[in-house]
Amino acid sequence: MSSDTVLEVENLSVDIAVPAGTLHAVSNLSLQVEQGETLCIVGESGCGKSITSLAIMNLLPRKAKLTADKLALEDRDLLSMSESEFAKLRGDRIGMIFQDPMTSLNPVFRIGDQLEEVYIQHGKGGRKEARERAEFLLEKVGIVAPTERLSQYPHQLSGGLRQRMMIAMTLMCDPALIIADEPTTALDVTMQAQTLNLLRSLQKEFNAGLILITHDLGVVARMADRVMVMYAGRAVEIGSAEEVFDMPTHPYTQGLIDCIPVPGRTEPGSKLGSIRGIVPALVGDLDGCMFRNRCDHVSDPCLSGDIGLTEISAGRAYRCHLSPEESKNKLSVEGAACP
Amino acid sequence: MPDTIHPNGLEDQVDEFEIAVPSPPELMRRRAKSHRGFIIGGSVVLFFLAVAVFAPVLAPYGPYDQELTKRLIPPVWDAAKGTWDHPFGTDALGRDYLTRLMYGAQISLMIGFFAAAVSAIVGSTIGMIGGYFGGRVDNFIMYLINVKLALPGLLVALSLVSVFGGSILALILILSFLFWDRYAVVTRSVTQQIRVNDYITAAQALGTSRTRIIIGEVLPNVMNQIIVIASLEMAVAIIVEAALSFLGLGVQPPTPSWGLLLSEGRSYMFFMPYLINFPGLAIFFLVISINMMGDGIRDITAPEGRN
Amino acid sequence: MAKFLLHRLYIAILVAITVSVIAFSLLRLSGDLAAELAGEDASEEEIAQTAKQYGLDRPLYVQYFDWAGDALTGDLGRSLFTNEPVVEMIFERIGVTIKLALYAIFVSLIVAIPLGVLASVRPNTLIDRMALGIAVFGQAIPNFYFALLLILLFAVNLRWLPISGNDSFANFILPAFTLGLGAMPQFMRLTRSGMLDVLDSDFIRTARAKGLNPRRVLFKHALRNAILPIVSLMAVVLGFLLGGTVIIESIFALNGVGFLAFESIMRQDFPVVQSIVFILSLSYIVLTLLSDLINAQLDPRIRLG
Amino acid sequence: MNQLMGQFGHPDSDAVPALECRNVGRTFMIKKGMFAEKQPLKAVQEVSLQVNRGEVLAIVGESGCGKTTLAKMLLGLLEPTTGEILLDGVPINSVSIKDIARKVQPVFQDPYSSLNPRKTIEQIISLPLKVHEIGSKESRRARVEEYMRLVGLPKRLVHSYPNQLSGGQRQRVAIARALIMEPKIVVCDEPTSALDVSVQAHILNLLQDLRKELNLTYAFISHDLAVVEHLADWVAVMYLGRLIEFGKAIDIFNNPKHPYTRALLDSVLTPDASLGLPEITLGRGLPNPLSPPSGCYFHPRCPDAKEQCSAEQPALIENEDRLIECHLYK
Repeated sequence: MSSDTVLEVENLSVDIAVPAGTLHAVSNLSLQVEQGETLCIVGESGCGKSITSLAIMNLLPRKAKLTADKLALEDRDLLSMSESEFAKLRGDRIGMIFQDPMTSLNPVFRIGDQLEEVYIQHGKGGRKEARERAEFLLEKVGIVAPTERLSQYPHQLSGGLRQRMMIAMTLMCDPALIIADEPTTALDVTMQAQTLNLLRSLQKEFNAGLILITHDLGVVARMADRVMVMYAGRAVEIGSAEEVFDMPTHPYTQGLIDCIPVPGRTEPGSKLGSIRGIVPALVGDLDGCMFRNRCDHVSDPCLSGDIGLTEISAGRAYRCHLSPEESKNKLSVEGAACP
Repeated sequence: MPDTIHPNGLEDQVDEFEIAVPSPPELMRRRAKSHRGFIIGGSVVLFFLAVAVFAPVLAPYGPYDQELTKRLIPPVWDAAKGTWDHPFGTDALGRDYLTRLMYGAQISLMIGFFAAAVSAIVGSTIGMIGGYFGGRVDNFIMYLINVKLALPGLLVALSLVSVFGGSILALILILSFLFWDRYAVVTRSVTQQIRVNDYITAAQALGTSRTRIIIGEVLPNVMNQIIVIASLEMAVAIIVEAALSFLGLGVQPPTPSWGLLLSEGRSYMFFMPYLINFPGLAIFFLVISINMMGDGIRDITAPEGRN
Repeated sequence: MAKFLLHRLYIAILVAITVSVIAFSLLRLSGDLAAELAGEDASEEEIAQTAKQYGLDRPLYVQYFDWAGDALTGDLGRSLFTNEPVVEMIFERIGVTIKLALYAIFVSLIVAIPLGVLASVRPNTLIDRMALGIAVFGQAIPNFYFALLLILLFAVNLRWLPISGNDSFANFILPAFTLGLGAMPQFMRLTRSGMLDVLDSDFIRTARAKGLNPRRVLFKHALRNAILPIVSLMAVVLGFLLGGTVIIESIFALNGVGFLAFESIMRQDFPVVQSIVFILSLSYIVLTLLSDLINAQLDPRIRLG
Repeated sequence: MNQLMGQFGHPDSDAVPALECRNVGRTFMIKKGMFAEKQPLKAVQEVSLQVNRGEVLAIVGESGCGKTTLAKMLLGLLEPTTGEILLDGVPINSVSIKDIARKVQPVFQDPYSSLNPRKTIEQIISLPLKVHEIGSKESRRARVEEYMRLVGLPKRLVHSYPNQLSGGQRQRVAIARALIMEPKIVVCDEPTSALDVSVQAHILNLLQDLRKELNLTYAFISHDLAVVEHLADWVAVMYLGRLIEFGKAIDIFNNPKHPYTRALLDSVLTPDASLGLPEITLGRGLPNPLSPPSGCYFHPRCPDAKEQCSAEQPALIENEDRLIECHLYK
């Protein structure tokens, strides 16, 4: 692993006890994030993308059980850490931005207190330095009159502003890794692009790794250096943004791309591509390809056993029995049928 | 009517990954079966109910039968004086204590149930109306609730009982007056949450009358809460009835209300503690089992996702 | 903030007026006042005479305004039984009742809040079950029975505490404990469920993601939010306790307002009952106003909204 | 204004539009506190638009732009404070809510809150028939099954409860409930924005098919311009309660004129990895609708604002192929 690697995860699994049995929310997931790199994790609801982020943050609900071969942040082994050691890293080396800016800030404390307490808690300095840092970052996230804003309460701010506060808060201690879980889903479209721009430019400026979790393929395409597509708790396709969007190798990825109307590409009024069937419930013993009930290319090997990741090139892999050539032929033909 | 449009994928066959999600009634049945508190509480309540209903058959004596020669006989486990003729002993007038206790269950359950039911109907109606209509109607209902909360309930009840007397009907009505506000507060806030749901808007967009929306769409979603409160309020009503009778302002002697038994036994409690312990424990066990049942109902009917 | 409080004040005044009407009519409900005043053997004529003398022949609303006007100047009439001014009777005794209510609420809070917090932090563990058990017990045991049991145990068998009277602190221990146990379950449950809700909220996840230490998350970020409804409940319970002392004060012969109320009801002394109802209602209204004020201070959404 | 609408846009305007808004506005009186003066909140102002039978009218804009208020007025749930709404040329306020219900029905955004969790699918879909006292119990049952088939719901779900259905299936139930009254117009309020991508495509395809099959008119409220481009014949762009641009979808997407429309279109993130993030120069967020800016409501965020824009409110004028409210166009 190179010295620039911020986060390394190998074979991460998360099991959650539910009344019906064990829910395999995440299975054998591996990923790594480099300094200054953006990894987008994309998938639909229930695919395990948010659980993955909580697992990395060690913020999983009590009922969830985490196992992994390796979980390392800046070469520090997270698996062997006690909760109190881990807490020292959270907010310091690793920060997180949540989906709903309206509920993610504590309503009874001033914005300034909430920003400064991260800084003070992690021993970066006293109240005065914390205040200076907060004002500096508020200017960075494009907030005019930062001093006044810091003395306000969350309910006095709009959603867009609150999300910027969250971004500023994660940057208080200059983290190596930022995890953003659907950071713009709750925002208006015009605020979305601005917020994403801000997040990206600050991430590059602070040279932090960024894991961006989203269901929006548009956001992924525009933000990602690398993409990981998740389905049913598994990574089904990994690669650079160009590779994944221009030449998807997994039928699910192809299906997703076909599903969305794209101005200038899909014919208005035409039928959109779609994926039939339902998402599997991940309870009990899982066997075979999880996508087989929705896939048009099912053959015997899909029905049982473990389908491993096939690596095409460095950093490019997919989880399907189709060979790269097969997938290229079959999927591109299908893609052509849906203009 | 047009031909069927083939909707891309949703065939009538069951997908191999489809798992059976239980319907709300089925889910409740399953939870009820495995809820220990509910089962235990429910069984004890049923036991008390059976005793109350079949008291005339089960009880060894009549509730008012006195035998002055057999006063203050201790329970059967008192080795010296106990007798199987009166397993729970007798009171100061020589009445069989077990019999009195069994008939007491009738009074407690009847007053508790009807007080909870009447206040449920009144309170929930008020609450749903306030929650659904909002605005001035709601302001008025909030004002009513505030007035009710401000009044010292027990004191007002005591005064009313002293004015209107301690007939069972009067007690039921006075206790209902004491308890309607909890239903109103809860149903009001639940209705406010329900009102903003799109299925209410959809019903409105059909031109459904407001009464129909409240009864047909809102009530089924509030019903669980009403039942939960009702069980808890029934327990409180039983205690309050006993308290009123204990103070001599509730059911009048010689009616065998548990509160009255306690009050009568109080003079002898230093020497014959069973005279207060039997009725006291009877109230305690009935109330605790109703509470367990109520807590059980709350868990059983809770929406999914909460433990 | 000012608007919020003004609004609350407006409602409070409205409620106070209504309560005064109800208290007033309580007296009228109790029967023919003139007949009572005139004495048992009074003739029709004497009763009519008495009615005229006390102004009871006037229309009810006139009598109400008369009464309300007197009440505003601190005159709540005289007891039918002792002929003492009611205000004096009440103020002689209210200290005992306030003391008892405060002790009781102290007892219940000191048990309920730590227990509720612990139970919420460790749901479905032994401590949670214990807390629930205590709450269920407190809810189910009739306080008059519990009081008798305490008397039997601590006053009769152990002889540690006095059975009745109101001279020393020791007199208050058993009644305060009895009342406190009754109020405790509500606080316990509200603390537990409030904390569970707050601990489940997004901003607590944010606080944990910031790496704050768990104690700070719990006591600063969570409890501060969960305390808001507890403050409101405190006002309600305190008001309730003031009125709920009737039974306990009678059992322990504590000479407070509750005992006075009980005695007055028993001897049909309705001017006293009426006044106690009115004063207890007023104190409830003031208490809830106070709790609103405290909540507004604690919650910037109200303070600045 | 009415005259303007008459001349504008519809070469085949001999036909009476299925839905027409004439100068529609709705003001709410907002009271902040017991003694405060009521303040007017102009949720919708001077909206004029029309759509013909079988066409899709998209109403787009950000949250707080008044599109939901407009939708409620179209459904007869709110009365306009100014102007009038016509269904097939008949003013909506001249008929009862039940008559409106026979012509216009809604499909909502959130398939979880739009179905009563305590009722079975059959009860939910048949509610319109029951409220309007149509048919016997058996005939209602048959009709429910017919419409379930139409929207692609398997028959076995007839006695299921909403919690047993997937998001997509629930939205199909909502559509069946809307269609069982055989309305001419369906008001779709963000019908797919709560759904997963793969499910969204199913529902959009279904809505398309149903429109063709039943000759339905849609008022389609959305903030997703990619979906709007795909579906709509006409587009109305709203900002802070005002209609700022209205025209044929194809014209608006090819040549957006209003600076706000342009910004909205720029904000669409197509899944194209070769493009970076767009620079949006709107600056700050939406102003407070209780005290909207002077002049043109959009001028504080407008990159092309002139002096005139802060002083004078532009009027909705006809400009070539569309209606527009902006000082840049004459």
